[in-house]
Amino acid sequence: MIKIQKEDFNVSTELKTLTSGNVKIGGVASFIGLVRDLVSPEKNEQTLKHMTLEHYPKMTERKLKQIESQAIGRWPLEASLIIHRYGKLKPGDQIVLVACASMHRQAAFESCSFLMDWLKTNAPFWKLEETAKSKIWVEERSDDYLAASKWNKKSK
Amino acid sequence: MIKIQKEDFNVSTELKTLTSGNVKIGGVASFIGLVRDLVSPEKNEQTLKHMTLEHYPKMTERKLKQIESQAIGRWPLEASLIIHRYGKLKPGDQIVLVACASMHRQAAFESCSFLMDWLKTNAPFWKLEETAKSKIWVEERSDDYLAASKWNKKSK
Amino acid sequence: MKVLYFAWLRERIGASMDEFDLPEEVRTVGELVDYLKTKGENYSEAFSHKKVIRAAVNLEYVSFDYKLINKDEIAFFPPVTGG
Amino acid sequence: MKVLYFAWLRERIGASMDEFDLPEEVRTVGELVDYLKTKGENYSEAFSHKKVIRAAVNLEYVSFDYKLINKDEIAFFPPVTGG
Repeated sequence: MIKIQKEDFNVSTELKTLTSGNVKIGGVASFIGLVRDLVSPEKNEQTLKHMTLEHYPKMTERKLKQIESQAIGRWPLEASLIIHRYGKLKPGDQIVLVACASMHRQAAFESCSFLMDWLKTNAPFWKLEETAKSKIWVEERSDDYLAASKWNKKSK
Repeated sequence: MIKIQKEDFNVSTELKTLTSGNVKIGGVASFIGLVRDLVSPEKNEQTLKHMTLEHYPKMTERKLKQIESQAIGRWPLEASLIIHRYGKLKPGDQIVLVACASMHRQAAFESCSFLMDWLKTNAPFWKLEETAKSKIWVEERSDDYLAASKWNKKSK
Repeated sequence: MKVLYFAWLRERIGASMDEFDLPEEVRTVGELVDYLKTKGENYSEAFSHKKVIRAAVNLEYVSFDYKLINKDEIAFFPPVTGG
Repeated sequence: MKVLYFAWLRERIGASMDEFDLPEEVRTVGELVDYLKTKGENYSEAFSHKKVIRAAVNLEYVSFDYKLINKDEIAFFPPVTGG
């Protein structure tokens, strides 16, 4: 299931809904992305006031559905969920939840990691970080592209 | 943090507590283990009535603390949590929660997967599955030992 | 055709969308960029570094040699940073 | 010394713990198993398949050649199935 929303989400509620009624599920791997308080945290530069997530609504929905289908085709999943927020967020706020439920924990972990790597490099979102001094559009990270590329190799 | 308890847990509450006040955390990877309704699910044998988890309390606490320290030494974690329940559980009930928070999502995923593999093969718990017809002590799975062994190779 | 702009491209251009008929001389996404750069300083500045600009046509990522037709919806944006 | 039993070992023996002084002829965990098997049919049956039995001394896993002293706490159990 795909949810693209402005509102915050409750992880327990979302995961309970995801797994309820399916007692074949042995485990749920999930990842929650949070807004960090530092712009360029490696350099300890400035404290973030807030972050604004802009996106391309029609394309986001389409791309997220595509990638979820791909994960479902690739791993034996019983259920999956991607929630991605947009709009104005504060440090510590939840941005994204990816959850994958399976009989097998390895499948759950791998597919969850795959979806996160994919979101970082392919979901049409853009992050504007605002500090007291500046507004900066977050740039792509080469690490993220490296992480995403490893799934192509594996699929051969 | 280690919690060994009879009571159920609320994932949202636990994760919020884990990450609150630390806005360096960029992400939290977690895994929730659930009671499946089938004994030997591969063979679709019988429906589980309930499962009883027995453990060796002093040793469980000691071993879980050791492995958490090992994960903290091996990955750049900002926070970590292992909750493992014991006692009588029904199908669909939560058994275990492992959560790892880090600036880097790869570290969070890997350490969480490492801790789960370790729990499966080294935490002194034993599961008794009861169906309408029988009581069966769950046997070790060779897959779990294989999964756990890969972390030794990597650490060299 | 509809042309959409996101993130700092939208800011530099000062608009989130343009709507016009596909000009005759424009066959590809790359040629559309060249055409847009003639529309004013805001456009020429926004598109000055082609390498850091990504494009999508009808909600799918495309390269700059992708062939356009008049009913396409084209979007231009910097590299995405989701998750 | 304290000897603890878990899971089906506990069930087959019919007790979760024994407490006694380390017998003179017992030096290792393996020898303790042999000694326990002489304590009755429940013990000899419980310990009949040594290969599927794991041991811990003072809360750490040990092999059957581990040397015991009188103040040790020894636990016997089947392979663990946590998580």
